[in-house]
Amino acid sequence: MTANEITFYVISGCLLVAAVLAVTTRKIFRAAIWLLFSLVGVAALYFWMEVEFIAAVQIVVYVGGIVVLIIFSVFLTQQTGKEMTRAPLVRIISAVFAVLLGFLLTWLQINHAAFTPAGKPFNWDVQNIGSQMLSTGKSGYALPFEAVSILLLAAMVGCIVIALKSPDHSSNNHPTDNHSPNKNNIE
Amino acid sequence: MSYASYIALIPLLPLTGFVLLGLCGKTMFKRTAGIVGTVLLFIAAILAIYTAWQYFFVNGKVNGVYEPVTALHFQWLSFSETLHIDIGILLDPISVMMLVVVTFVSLMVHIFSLGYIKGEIRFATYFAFLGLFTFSMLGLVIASNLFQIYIFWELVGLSSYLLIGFYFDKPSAVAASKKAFIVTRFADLGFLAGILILSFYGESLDTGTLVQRLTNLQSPQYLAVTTASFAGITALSWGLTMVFVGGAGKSAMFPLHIWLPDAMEGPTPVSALIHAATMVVAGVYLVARLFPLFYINHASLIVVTIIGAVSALLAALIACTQTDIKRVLAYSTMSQIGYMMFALGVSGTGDNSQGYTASMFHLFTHAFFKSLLFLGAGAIIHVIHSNEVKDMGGLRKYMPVTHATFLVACLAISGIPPFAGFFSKEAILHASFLSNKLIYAIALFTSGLTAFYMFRLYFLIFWHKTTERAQLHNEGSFIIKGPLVLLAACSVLAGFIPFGTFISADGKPHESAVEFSFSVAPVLVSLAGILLAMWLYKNETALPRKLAASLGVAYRIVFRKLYIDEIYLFITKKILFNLIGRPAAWIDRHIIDGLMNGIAAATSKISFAIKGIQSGKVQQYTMYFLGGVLALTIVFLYLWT
Amino acid sequence: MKQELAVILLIFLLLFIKLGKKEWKNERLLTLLNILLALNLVSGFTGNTSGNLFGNMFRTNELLIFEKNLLNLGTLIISLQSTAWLKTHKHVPEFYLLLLSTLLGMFFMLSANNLLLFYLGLELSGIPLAALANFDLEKRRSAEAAMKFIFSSAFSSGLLLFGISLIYGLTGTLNFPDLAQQLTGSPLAIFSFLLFFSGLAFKMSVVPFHFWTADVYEGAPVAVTSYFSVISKGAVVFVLLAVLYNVFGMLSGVWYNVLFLLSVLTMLTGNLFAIRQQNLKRFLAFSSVTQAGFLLVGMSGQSPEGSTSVIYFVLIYIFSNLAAFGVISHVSAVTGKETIDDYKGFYKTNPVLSWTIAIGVFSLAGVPPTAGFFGKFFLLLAGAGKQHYLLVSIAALNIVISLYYYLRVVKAIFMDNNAEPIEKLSLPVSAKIAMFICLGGILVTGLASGAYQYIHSLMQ
Amino acid sequence: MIPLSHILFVSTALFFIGVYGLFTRRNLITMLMSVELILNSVNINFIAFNKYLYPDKLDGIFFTIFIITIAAAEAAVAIAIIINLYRSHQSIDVDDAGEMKH
Amino acid sequence: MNLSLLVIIPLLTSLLLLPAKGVKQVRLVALLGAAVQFAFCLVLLYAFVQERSSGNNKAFLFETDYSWYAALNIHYHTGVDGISIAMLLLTAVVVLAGILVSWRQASNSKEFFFLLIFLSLGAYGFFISLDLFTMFTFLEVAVIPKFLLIGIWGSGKKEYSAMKLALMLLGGSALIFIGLVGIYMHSSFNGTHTFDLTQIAQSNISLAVQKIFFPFAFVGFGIFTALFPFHTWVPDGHSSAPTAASMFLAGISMKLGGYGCLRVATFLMPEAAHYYSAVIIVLACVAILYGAFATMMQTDLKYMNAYSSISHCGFVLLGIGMLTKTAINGAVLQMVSHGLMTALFFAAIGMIYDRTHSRQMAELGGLLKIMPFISTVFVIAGLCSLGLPGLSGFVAEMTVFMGAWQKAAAFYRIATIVACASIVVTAVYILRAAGAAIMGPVKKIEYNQLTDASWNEKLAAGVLTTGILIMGIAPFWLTKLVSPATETIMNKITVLVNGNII
Repeated sequence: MTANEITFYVISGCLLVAAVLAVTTRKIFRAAIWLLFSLVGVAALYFWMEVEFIAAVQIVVYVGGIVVLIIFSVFLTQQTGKEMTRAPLVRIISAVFAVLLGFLLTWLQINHAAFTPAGKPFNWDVQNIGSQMLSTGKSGYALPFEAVSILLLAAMVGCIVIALKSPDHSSNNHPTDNHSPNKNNIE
Repeated sequence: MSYASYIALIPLLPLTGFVLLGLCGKTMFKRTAGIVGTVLLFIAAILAIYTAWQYFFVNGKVNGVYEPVTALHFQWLSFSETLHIDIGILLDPISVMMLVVVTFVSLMVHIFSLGYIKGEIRFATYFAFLGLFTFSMLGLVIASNLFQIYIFWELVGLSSYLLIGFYFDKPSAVAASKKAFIVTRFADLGFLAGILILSFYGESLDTGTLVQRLTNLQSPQYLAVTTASFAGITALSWGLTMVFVGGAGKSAMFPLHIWLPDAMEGPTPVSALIHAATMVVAGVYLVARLFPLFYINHASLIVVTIIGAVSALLAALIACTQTDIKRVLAYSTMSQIGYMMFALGVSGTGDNSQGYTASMFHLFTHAFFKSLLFLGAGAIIHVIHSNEVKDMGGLRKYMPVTHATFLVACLAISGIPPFAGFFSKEAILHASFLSNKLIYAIALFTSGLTAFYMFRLYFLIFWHKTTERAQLHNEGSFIIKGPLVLLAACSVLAGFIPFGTFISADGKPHESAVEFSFSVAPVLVSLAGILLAMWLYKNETALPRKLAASLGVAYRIVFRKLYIDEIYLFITKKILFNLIGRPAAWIDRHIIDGLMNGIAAATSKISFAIKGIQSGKVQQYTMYFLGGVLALTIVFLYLWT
Repeated sequence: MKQELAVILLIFLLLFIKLGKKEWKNERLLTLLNILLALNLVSGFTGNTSGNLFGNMFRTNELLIFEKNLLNLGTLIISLQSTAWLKTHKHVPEFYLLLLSTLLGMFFMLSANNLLLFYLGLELSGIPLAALANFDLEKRRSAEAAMKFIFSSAFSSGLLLFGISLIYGLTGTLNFPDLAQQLTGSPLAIFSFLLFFSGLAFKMSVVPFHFWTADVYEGAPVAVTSYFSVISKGAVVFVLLAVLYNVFGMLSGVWYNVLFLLSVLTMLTGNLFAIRQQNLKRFLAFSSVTQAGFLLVGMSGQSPEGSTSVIYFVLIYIFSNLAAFGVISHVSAVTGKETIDDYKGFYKTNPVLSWTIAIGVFSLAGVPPTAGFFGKFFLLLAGAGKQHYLLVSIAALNIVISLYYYLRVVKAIFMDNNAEPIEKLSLPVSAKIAMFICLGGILVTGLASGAYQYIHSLMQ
Repeated sequence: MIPLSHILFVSTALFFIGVYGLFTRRNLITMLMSVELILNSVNINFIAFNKYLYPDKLDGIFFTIFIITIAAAEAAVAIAIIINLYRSHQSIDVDDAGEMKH
Repeated sequence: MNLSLLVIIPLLTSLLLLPAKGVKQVRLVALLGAAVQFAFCLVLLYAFVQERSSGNNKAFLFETDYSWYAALNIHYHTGVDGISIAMLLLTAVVVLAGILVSWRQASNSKEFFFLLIFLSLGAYGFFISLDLFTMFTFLEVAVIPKFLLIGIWGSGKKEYSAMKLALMLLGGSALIFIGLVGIYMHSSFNGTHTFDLTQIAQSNISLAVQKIFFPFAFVGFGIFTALFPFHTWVPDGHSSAPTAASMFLAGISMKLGGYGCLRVATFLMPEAAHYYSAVIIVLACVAILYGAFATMMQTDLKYMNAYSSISHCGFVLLGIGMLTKTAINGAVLQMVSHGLMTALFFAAIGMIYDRTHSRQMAELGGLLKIMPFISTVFVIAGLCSLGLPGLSGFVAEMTVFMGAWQKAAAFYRIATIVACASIVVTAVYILRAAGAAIMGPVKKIEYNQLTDASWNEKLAAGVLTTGILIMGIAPFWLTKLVSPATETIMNKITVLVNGNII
């Protein structure tokens, strides 16, 4: 087993363990940290695959952006030290069952497909990515780029509208709702 | 030889009366409705008599027989190339005779009704219905097509229904009208089935063609109808028996007679017309019309004979015990029609067709004296306002004309010479004597009974003890008395018509063969009956009661009309309503409808049962999502490939 | 591309309005926007060219243009209908901005000739919608709806992406025409197809991927609900149609069975859940689930007639659903009443609105002479195209079940008595215009065969 | 040389770990974290396929970049919604937001 | 003769109703519309007879054919034969009478008349259509107005009944739909699928296919015409409906089913009709007798008439099931007759109900004294129902019996006799109803204040009664009208069936 291989297994192992912990630990802050580790692990995997650019993007966006965002929202909404309530046992059991079954099925299919590597070296460079990203010709990605920019704009506007506390309603701590909770049920 | 010009008027005139009086009788003919109806009928009667004169005496015989003449004929409803209902007018001896009888009796009843029904609010309606009846009856007798008979058969049933229920606010009248219609309708079902059977094999609905084809032993139709069979009985027997069932219903033959006594709820003149003289003999007329067919089918003829004889006897027995004047007359009618029936039953054709002639003869004479009896009873009821004989008595002093005519009628029905009944009844007795001694014995016995119960009635009404009611009123106007006298005259004279020369089974005339010596026994029997009645009922004595008591159970059974009504009631109420109707309605509402509703209810149940799936928890939703994908994967990768 | 550019133009216009100093009054802004949307719709019909752009990543043809016009039309109607609600809303420009970006997303999705653009379009039409669902900012249910939608949608796009990644792994291309040739019936291809399909089926509310539908429809503002049920769904139907026929054509044996199974499930489940709903929005949600089932029946026909009938049905569905939703939206905005019981006796006070709902509902139910009848008839006829009658029979019976609850609404409105019926309401002008468009559409589209013939002519 | 299937194993495992988290976490923010895991697993797939199978083109890489971007946007909107939900429900427990059902 | 006028006139009428103001204008417009339509139908009859007597022997006359949905080969194809003419006349008469009867409809009269007219539009369109799609469309058009009419203006448990009726009828049309789709898919004319009736009739569908789709089409249409056991909408629907709607329901709507059974199911799939004839006959006989017995137990007049409709419509199905020319003729006659008779019956019951506010036989009584006109109408309708000669019922029933009797096998014989037996039961329930409600003593004193029929009611009853009488007294013209059309159907059946058997 080469060092390369060992590195892979170590990274993968850490990544998966961190991921498992991220979805099982009962302290939310720890969960966020495990998630961070897991995402870093993914970045490491990219490094291992020699796709450094993506690894960088991964770290910048996820670690620098999303995880921070998550942690902020944790602070905004929760006492960090408190243990989270566990889901009902039935749900956990069925989730385990469903997930295992799903994994099994998926893995069976993937394994069965027997992909044959092309055996060619993977040549990419940032410049290439950059020029393709803004090219409108064949295998150019200008249009997706524009689309995603609109998406980001829309998401931003949406976030502002939703998350910003409107000053007029600051006093309104008890949201009103026209419906009593059970009105939609006819028993 | 053209009859069409005026003969169609005979039925159409009463119809005009019906339409005219029915549509605008209330507004236009408030008082004159009766006059209008009567005048129209008067014209019809004149035409009928003229027709008879022309038929029998002007046109006369062709090749020694009176030819059937189809005076008018058009296709009314076509079923197929061979089967179609034709409306037509067929003149032959019996239909011409019936024309006369119907129009004449109807005219008498019309006139009588002018007095009888006066003051009634629905005066116009009454005459309209009478018109309708007369029209239907005429249509029936002149029918050339079997289905035409059926059509008018139903229509006379309707008129009967309407007239019985004329006093519609009396629940008993309503019930009686209902009963009459339903019982006859039941019988009509038989008639209809008979028509279906005969027409299918005979491939025609025309009476003449049918008779001609099915009596021709070489015709394919004859072969078909005699070879086809169901339950071991040939189609011909089935068809004729079924037709006879229809006739028996209309003619109140045992056991379909139960409607007739109840039908007396109608106005008495109506009873005289419909339930004595005309409609009830339609059954006899029907059998006579198809007589050649019956004749070749011995089985059905036996049925006719037996039913006729049994009816005659039973009705006479029951009549002896009844106290309602009209009911006695009703049973008497039934008994007399029984006579006519078995007379047909024992008849042969050709030279042997005495029974046929006798039957028709009796039909003819009976029409006069029985309507006379009813009208007499009507006159009495008009005065007494009761049907019960116990309210009458000693009326001979107060109602002399009625008394006299009633006596004539009683003598006529008892078969005392020289009244009309004597001749016709002797002919029947003679025919049965020649054919079957048992029938003859029954007939003779019944004849005695007839004399007994008629004179029982006579003595109870006109002699016996005078009641208070009897003294209250006078006899009534000329309008009431006139028809009585006319009919009495007919009852006396009708017997002298040489009937055999006009009517016989095959159209060939034959002389009446009754010998004087043969008549002795029946007359004696009748006289014995009369004397017995006189002894028991002329004065008020305890004898009748004692006699009844000594007869005990037998008397009770007869008094309760053999419990036939109760049996019917049991069948209809308990079986039809409770065992079929009610379950049918229940099943429909609860099982079939319940099934339909059940489907809806089950859907809604399921809907509620599965609502928990939509739990409102987004994690479960995602789990279902994954579950769905996995299930699809399993199905399409492993199961459904 | 012109239609997309027009929408982008509008988006930027809204951005400037929002960022600009001038304070716009809602009424004027709404009028302006409605006019602009109308212009947008009109312009969509003219001067379009077919062809491919951006290195074949983007394609357009007459059919796509027509489909986009339909979506434009629906958006315009919804906009006209929601004035009563938006008049008092604080974030009108943002609302429209988000709405139009989702529309743009759908356009991209429709025109995508490439999985990446397709995916982006899908997300662009999904993520802002989640924000829109939350636009009743003070309502608990609105927040709940948005949350349910974003998580369900995230999960579904996760599966979809996984499927796309496998497809990519199998074929090495993202280009639709290439994919169509390379995707064969290998198990992994089928598996990745199922993942992909489920992601779209989610948007179309196909059972068992429909669970979000009712909750989101109920919680979201009515305008957004209409948008969900008509535009979003319609776009996905168009896309699915194109994708199934063009990309997964080689797998048609598989997806016919998938459609068969899911359409039966969808119709049944939608019906069974709709039967006992009290809340009208929830009710319409399940009814739209059922309609999705019928659409699948038509899709399974695999013929030009099948595609035609599906698109035709969407057109009719826009009119019918919006006719009903339009009134409900107004009533909800003015009185806050949304349950069927509230609508008892509605006919006594608001006959015109009652008839509008009734006609809409009849059209949804598929009763002639409304267009819905024609739509359903042709869908089912197309579904029988391969002489498979079982599916059509099941669908026909489901139509009967669905009639029960549609008629239940009519019954409540017309036949039931109510001590306190909803008071007399009058629609704003814009909503009236919308109403007439819808009713006109319902009555004309079916009886005049033009629309169907036109769509059919595009199917070459 | 690590076979491709091992990398795919990792990504698949990561995917289902994320799914498990999404199924069982009651805290909305942790659910969001699970979603991120799911998206990451897809990214790994894309990169791996691109590198090992189709090194000629950069489709996988681009897809990944866009997924990351969209993940960010999605996360942002989701967090905004969560915050709004928290404001109205005073809770970010997913089961507390289950008013609408049946 | 442009047949489309039959659809256009009601359409215009209903459109004219929209701007009409007030009850008076509304009902006037409705009446005018119905009268014009009636007149047009008479003109059509005249033209038809003229055309036929001038030797035009085409199966359908006055055909017009427009392509509608060209892509699916759907046409708007109209044309009439004798059967359709009879049905159109029936519809026109019933519509006219129905509008007259509802003259005093006060609440929401505009919508009421609108729906009535719209319902009739569906019926007219149905009867003139020669394209299955068009036909089906018109059939469904006629359903929803019934639902609304019953639910809004009905009485009793109206919502339940309306719902039940609508669901069962639309369930029926779902079955019809399946049948139509099957026919369409297996028809081929010049290489394309077609909905055109005349073309399908020429493209012989294989027996195996017919066997599958005939039951769908037949049962589907059968539900409309109260095929046992799918008849349960009939009692509830009819009894809850307002008078005019009851008349339309029983008089027109149920005929749609019978006509469809004949024109679509039997005509297009004759071999299957032959194959299934025993089943049809058994069901029809059950409906006839069992319906009659169930009728006997009803205490509510409307229920009684509704149940009797089940029994009477059984004759239609029996006639069709027997597959002889006479029997099919009879089925058509029975449709016309039952339409007129039952409409008259419902009209009379409605008039009684309007005055006494009761339909229970036990509560009524002696009405003949208080309202002689209405009572007479009631009795006439009853007599027609029990098949009295001189009224239409007799003609129709006898034709069915005669036709049924043409089949000599014992099974058919027994079926015929069973059907015949119903005439007795019919008499029982009709007389029972008449005896209880019309005759007898007056049960309530306040009834004595009630008035007899008003002019509009008299006119309505008069129109229907005239129809009944014309048909009852002079049936020959009607059979002459219908016979050639049934012959066309029969020829097809005979040829195919014989061809197969031999």
